[in-house]
Amino acid sequence: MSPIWTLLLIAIPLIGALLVAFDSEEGAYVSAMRTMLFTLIPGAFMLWNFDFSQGAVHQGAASINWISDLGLKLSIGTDAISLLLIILTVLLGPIVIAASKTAIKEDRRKYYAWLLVLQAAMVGVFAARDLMLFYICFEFTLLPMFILIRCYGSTNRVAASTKFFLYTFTGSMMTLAGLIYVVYFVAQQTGMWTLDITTLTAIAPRMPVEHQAWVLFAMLAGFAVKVPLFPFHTWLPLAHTEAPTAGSVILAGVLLKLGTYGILRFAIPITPDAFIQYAPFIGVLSVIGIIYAGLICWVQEDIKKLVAYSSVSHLGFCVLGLAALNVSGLSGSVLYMLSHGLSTGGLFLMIGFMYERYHTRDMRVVGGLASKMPVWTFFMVFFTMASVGLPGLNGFPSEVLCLIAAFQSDASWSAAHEAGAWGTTLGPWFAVFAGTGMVIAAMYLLIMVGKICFGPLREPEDHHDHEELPTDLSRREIWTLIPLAVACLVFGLKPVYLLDAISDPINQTVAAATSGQQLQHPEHHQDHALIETHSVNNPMTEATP
Amino acid sequence: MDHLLHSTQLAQLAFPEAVPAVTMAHYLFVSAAMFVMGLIGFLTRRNMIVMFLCTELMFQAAGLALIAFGRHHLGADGQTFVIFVLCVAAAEAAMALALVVLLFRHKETLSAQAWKELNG
Amino acid sequence: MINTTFLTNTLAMLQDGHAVDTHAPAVSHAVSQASEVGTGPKWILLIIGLPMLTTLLCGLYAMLGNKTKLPAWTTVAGAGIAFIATLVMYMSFDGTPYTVHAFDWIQIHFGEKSMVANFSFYIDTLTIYWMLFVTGLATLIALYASEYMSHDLGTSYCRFFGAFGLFVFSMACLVMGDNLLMLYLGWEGVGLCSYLLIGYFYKKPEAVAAAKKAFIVNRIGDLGLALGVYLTFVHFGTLEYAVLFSDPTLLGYIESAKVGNFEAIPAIAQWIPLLFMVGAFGKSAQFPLYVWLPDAMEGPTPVSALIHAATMVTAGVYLIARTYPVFLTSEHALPIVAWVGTITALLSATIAMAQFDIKRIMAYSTVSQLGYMFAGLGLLTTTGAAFHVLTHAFFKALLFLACGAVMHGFAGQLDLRKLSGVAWMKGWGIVGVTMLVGCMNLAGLPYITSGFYSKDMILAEAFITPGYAMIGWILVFTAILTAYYTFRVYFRVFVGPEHAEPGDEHHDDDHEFHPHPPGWAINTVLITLACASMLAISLAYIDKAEHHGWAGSMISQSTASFHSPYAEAAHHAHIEHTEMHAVDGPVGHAAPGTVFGMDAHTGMIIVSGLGAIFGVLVAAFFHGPKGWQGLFLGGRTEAAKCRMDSVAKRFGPIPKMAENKWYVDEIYMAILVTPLRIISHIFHWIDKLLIDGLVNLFGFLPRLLAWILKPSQSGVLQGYAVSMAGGVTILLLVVFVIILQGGAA
Amino acid sequence: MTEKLAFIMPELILFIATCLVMITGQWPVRAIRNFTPWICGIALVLAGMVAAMTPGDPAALFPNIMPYAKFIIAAVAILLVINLSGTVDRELEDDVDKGKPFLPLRSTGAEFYAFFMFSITGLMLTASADDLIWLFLALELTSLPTYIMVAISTHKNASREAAVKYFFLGALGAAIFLYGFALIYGAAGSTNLSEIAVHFADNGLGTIGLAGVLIALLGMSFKIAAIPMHFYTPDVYQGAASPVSAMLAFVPKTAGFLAIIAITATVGWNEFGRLPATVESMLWIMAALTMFVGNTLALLQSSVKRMLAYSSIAHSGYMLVGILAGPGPDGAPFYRNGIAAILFYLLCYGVMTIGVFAVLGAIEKRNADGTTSEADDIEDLRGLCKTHPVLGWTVVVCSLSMLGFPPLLGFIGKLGLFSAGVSAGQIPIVIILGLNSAIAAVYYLRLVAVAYLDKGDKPATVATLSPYASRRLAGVCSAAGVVLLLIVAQPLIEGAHKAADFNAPVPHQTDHTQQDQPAEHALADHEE
Repeated sequence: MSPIWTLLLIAIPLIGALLVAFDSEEGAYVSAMRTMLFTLIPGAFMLWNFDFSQGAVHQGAASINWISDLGLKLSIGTDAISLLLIILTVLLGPIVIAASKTAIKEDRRKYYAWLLVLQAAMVGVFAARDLMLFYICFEFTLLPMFILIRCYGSTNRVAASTKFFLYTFTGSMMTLAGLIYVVYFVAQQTGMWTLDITTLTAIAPRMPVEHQAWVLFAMLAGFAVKVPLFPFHTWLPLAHTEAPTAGSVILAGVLLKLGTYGILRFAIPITPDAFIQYAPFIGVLSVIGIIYAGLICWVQEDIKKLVAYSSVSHLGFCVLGLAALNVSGLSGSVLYMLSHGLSTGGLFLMIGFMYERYHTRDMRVVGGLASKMPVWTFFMVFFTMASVGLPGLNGFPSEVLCLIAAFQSDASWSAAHEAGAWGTTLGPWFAVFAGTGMVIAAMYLLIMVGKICFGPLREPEDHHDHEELPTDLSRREIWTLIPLAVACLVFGLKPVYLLDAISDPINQTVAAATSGQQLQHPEHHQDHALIETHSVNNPMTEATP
Repeated sequence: MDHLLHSTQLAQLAFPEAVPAVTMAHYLFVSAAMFVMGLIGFLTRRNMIVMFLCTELMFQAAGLALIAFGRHHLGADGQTFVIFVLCVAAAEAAMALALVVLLFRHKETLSAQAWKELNG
Repeated sequence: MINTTFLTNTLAMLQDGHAVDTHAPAVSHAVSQASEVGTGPKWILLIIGLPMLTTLLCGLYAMLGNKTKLPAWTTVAGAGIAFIATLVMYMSFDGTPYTVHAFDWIQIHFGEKSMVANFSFYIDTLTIYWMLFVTGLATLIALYASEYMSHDLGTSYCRFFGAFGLFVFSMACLVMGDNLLMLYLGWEGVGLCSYLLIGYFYKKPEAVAAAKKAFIVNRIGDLGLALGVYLTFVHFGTLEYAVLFSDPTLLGYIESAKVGNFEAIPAIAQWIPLLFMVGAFGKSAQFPLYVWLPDAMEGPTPVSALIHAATMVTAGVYLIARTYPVFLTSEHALPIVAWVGTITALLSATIAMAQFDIKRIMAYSTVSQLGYMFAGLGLLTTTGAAFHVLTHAFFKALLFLACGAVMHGFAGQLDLRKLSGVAWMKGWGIVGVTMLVGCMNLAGLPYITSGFYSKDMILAEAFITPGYAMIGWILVFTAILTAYYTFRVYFRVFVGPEHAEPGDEHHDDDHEFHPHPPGWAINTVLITLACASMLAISLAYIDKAEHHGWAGSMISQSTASFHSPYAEAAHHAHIEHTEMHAVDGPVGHAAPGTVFGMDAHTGMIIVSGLGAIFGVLVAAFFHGPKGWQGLFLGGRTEAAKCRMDSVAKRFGPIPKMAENKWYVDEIYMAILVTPLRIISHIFHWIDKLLIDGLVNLFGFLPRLLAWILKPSQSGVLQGYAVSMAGGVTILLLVVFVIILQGGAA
Repeated sequence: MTEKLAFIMPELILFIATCLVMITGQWPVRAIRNFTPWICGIALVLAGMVAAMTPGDPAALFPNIMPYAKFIIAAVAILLVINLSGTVDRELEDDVDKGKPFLPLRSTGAEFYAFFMFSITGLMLTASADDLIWLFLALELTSLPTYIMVAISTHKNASREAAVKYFFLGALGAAIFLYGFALIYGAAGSTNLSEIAVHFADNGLGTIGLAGVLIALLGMSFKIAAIPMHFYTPDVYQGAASPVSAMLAFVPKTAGFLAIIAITATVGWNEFGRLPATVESMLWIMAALTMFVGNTLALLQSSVKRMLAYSSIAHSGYMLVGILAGPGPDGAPFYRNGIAAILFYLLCYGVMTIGVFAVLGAIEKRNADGTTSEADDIEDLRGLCKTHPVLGWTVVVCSLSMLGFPPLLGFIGKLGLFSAGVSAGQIPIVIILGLNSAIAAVYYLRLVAVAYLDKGDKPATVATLSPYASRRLAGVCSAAGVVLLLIVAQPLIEGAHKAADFNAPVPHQTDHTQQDQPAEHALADHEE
């Protein structure tokens, strides 16, 4: 696969952003839409040309030296996982643009331009093969989102945007320090200051485990805030409720995944031993998050806040799967990264459409819309069910895999004593408690649907029909939703496509990460010279038991 | 401290006819005292001219130390340095007086306290 | 630079390292799949596909704004063809189970192992048995609904039949799926459909609440099922029945279970059935998770008949029957099942006695009958349970549909105090007769009803299996109560002086009320079902190869069959000691229990037969009208008054409590929901104040520091000078302190 | 001695230009007066080019620091000149336009530019200082002119107050580090930095030497506006005209850091790349406190100039991390070399900060009574991207860069400091640096938000362009620099790396005998 497609995916939105910025206020929407649709072409080509039999190989690799003294390269390349995430991003692009057509009334150029820039940055994050390039894109996504919330959010937007920016920025400064330490360590080992992720992940695990622990915490400081993992989640409901619809969709769809992606791509391969050591801790946090956030959802009156908290709860499963650190777990959570974006993104779209018509998100004021907006209700129920984790829709396979992973990670529970031969030791209780999340999710989501869709019709007193929009969903809005709905169905009925695609990289990650398990010798805790000798007779290959 | 004590003996060897009590340490003490006096004056006095004089005092304290050390090391560097210090001090004096005049024209007072609009 | 060379080696090794480990498993999995079950013809997929197709078509109709009965006919056709296909499947079944592969669903491979859950179907006699009545009843009830729902043609009509088709599809997946995840898919799918159909009248808050309750309570059960499924995979390493039931580990467990040596079985394995059980309790409305079913009657009657009486609620029975081998490995699972079933049966029967809403009465009777089935399962007679499922499906559907007809005719009137002598009204004859048939079956009148035979199998088993006699007696008592409340309904509503007050459901077409008797569709369905439930008797006799008749033979060919050593013993009159020991069973010795010295079956025929008749007579005495209609016992002259009214007073508050379902809902509300909600509120505030508060506090610290530092910028020259000099001094002091500490320069 | 002239060629060029400027600045002919800034500019360009070509001094502790340091000084100084031009004599020139005769006595242009050039010359001399005396003179030459420039930059009392504070406290600071120099000389017996270094390497710092070094460093903390001598900064920056503030942000800071590098170099970093515990601990405390004080106090400011003043304090704190990290072992790569990081960061900081100051100078606040006054309050920047997009975007880009937002120049600079700190094992201070970047984000984001994002409830008093087109040019140039220097970052960093290679003093073996030499001399004198 040639790198040109990836480059185009980054370049087209940027160029488009410029065009939009200098376009007329009215033409902004059209040209932004055009750009996003253009990006579908390279996206499709990537998908088409990608050799899934070599899923673990980073294909379409390209690299330009930028600042060699700092090891900075502009190097890109995608393996199956990043490819799928890129595709998700590209898919969401046109959708969010379409969703903003009537919602955004003034300052359209700025809005669409930054949306496009954000698109490019997100693709960059997933495509980056250079640590700093990753970090740069990772950080850069903050700015457009900050602007979207700050300028186009609702009443409390200033506080929300500031909190969002500062919280995540603070976290990622720690991450930067941690990553630089890793690079420095590798430089000591290999004598070259490289930011190439492959090299880093190959050498870095030689760190003594307590250094790994520090690095792990430093990385988590950034990634856990981004996910967000309990108790670092408080920025999310605020940001989600204040953000414009498109913002919420992107936030839920892609930006949150940067955190889990970071854990998958950096925390696990770079500090495997520490990760295995602290996995129960991470698992506990995620389980608490699942239940805690779920229960909070139950008492929300603001429907958008409810969905926001629900995605905190859902991503708990995702992190739990990562913490299990076995194949099913990682597959599950990668699947979750993909599917959560669709279902929750869909819910945010639904809410956005309702908000445009009623200008309130309070379920005490508005409700029983089924009689007035049947189509809207249909999609609402659909996406709710998807996010409840109904089998046959996208939420289910990932949830199952994450929970099974938690069980599996305790070897003693298998008759053959091999199912859990890999991974950390979370054990069944994690799965049991996380499982209650299913019930809670059903509870709050159905209550939400019951209030907002069913029962007698409730509308705000001063409600009058929207001047441009019909009572029920307009054709454009329906076409905005259909791709998501279809994707939900496909993911639900044929997750095997995705699972096969990501199987190689995930097996490799797990193998590499867990090969160190039996190598936790005391001399690991001594200075570099010893590690040197030690890690030479520590090939990463005796991985798969 | 070792080579300091050592050097006091040297000083005595150098000037047997000089007052035996006057040693390197004394010079340093005097210069330090001057410096501190200058500092205290600078901190306590309000009159800008006096304050400037205090800074001069501190400069000269340093100068004294330089000379003492120069003599101790029997090199010309110290003295040379002092010449330059004096020049600079003179330059500063010129500048200071100009500045003080300028300020006095605007506030009819020499008190440094008069200038505190900018704060926070 | 040894490091770099090492690096390259490492990377190289990494590459082929993974190349080895990922491509192997697919093969090994294929091998395990191919073992001992054949693959079947693809046309079987029709049974799954057609209902889905009808759903899609209904959706299409809705989009096109169809206003005719087309959706109904589509659904009837779809379900009908599915039924025929099932029949063909039954005819062509040669005794060896086989799987039909639709498409891959979930597969992950790690190391040598792999997790496979495909969208494919496992056909054996148990599946066929279930599918036969599921599709059959679906067809009939769709036909019935075509008329019953006729008053809201249009989108809602499409919505109804769309959900209907989706239900049949999910039920088919549940029953036919070849792995536990498929079962789970169907399981959740039927849950969804029941949610959608209970909430069909979405403008009624009660309907919405009931739907929500149904789904959520079911989800609690589902959690159990889900965990069970995961645990099965983690423990046995597979999800597919074909592999699971031939898994040597499992077989080993069963052997040791047969000889009562449960220590040999790891506790984890014994947990699996307990978790499945929870799921079954949820779906089949067993105590303590039964509360959703009565409320579910908010849905349209056909729904209640199909989903909440005949098919979906029997999914729990199916689950246990399907995974019976797993259940055998647990020391406690089956006894618990038996007892829970019994308690449920009794409890709901008592509630049913005190209800006035005839549909509710039927709902509680359903719960009660399901209790019987669970007791049967727990008593090691899957046959009995399965047979009762079948007969119950017929007569309970019949009863519901008859009640539905009444409801439909009298504008939603369901209160048995406000209706009387319906059978004598013009055009209601068929309803009256078929209702009678249904009641007789439910009451289990001896010899003439199929309900009697199926119930008898269970009761008898209770006495045959030692240690369960208590259950037996409770169930017999329950049978009497059942007969009573069933005929209470019949005597009150269908015979006696003609009287009818309209209900509150006025349709747009008729503003002044006139009862409109059922049309041809409803009548046909009622008659068919009546005949079916009578003919079902024969199933107990034909195919005597099994001593439990056709049902028995069907079950015994499937994995659900477990020949209870006692049943065996009871069957062969003469027992030799060798055999006795050969058939040592879970409870130890294989001496079949007896009733009054008689062999249990005969004993039960007498006891339960008499009990049923007694119950009917009591009902007649208290509720029956004067004259022959009341079997010359009753004395009711007008609709609302009967002997019971005065008697009930004697019991003080008890009838009231029974009428209020023993306040179980309230208790749940008090001890579960309210506390949880309070906790949620607490969490909400913790989140607002504590966690977010901490975040804001950290955000505030710099500002605080700034406020502390601000005075240092006083703007006074001397002030600055002092601070500078002070700072210099302090720093110097600090450093010299450090020197004194010994950190010398 | 004459070969040293080769090193100070750029300074000589600047000096000649200075003399020219003194004349042309007073010239009665308008055109020639207006040509004055051009002379400065051309001289700086020449100086820069010459500097780039000047050889290194192998004897010095940092043999190659001169060319690079002088080059970036010249480069930034050009920006400063563009920004400064036309700052003074505004009323006078207006009168001349009205037909009044040109009064040389009233004009301050000549002094202003001359002083500026002197200051830059001093700065360059600081870079080439290899001797305490030289260093002292260079530092004074750098700062003395700035006192006057502050005073005459505007006709408001604010500038005068700024000047008085700056001058007196500056004198205090100078006195302090002079005393430090004296002690160093006393301890080492030489004013030549290399020899001092050798001496310290041979027989330790000793109490006097230590005291000297510490006091000198503390005194110089005035120049870089670091704890404990930062107090003057906000007042002075606010009082002076914004172009002068911009100059103050760069020139004395650079001088200070060059001096600090020189002084710490005499103490030297040990084989683990650490300073002596005492010096290290003091610098550590200074760095940490400086960051926190600067960033936190900046949060409270509504005056942009004050805010930038505090941010410049904070940036000094950041750069001190580089000093702590030190140049690393011999031939250490860039990522390990804190000094290189500082040199590069100075360039980045100069460019970024001048951008914002230039914009401040380029707009004016229209008061209620129709008069205009210098824009200072953050509200004056509101909606700048709408009214004057170019200036607005300059503010946005430069403040994002100062916030260290990737991938802008500030981020690359900070990256250098981060990696140097981490690889020198200074993890805690690096984490503090990270935290402070986060704190700083608050007020930089305020700048961005005001200029670009927030509408504001009431229609803000729209800022008008000030008559100095040159300042707009300066702003745009620095904004462009922030972006474009990314492309050429590699050569710049290479330069910085080359400039910062440290030849550690080689201890003499025979020194212990040498120590007694003075004694023998003394005896000899005595016997004569």
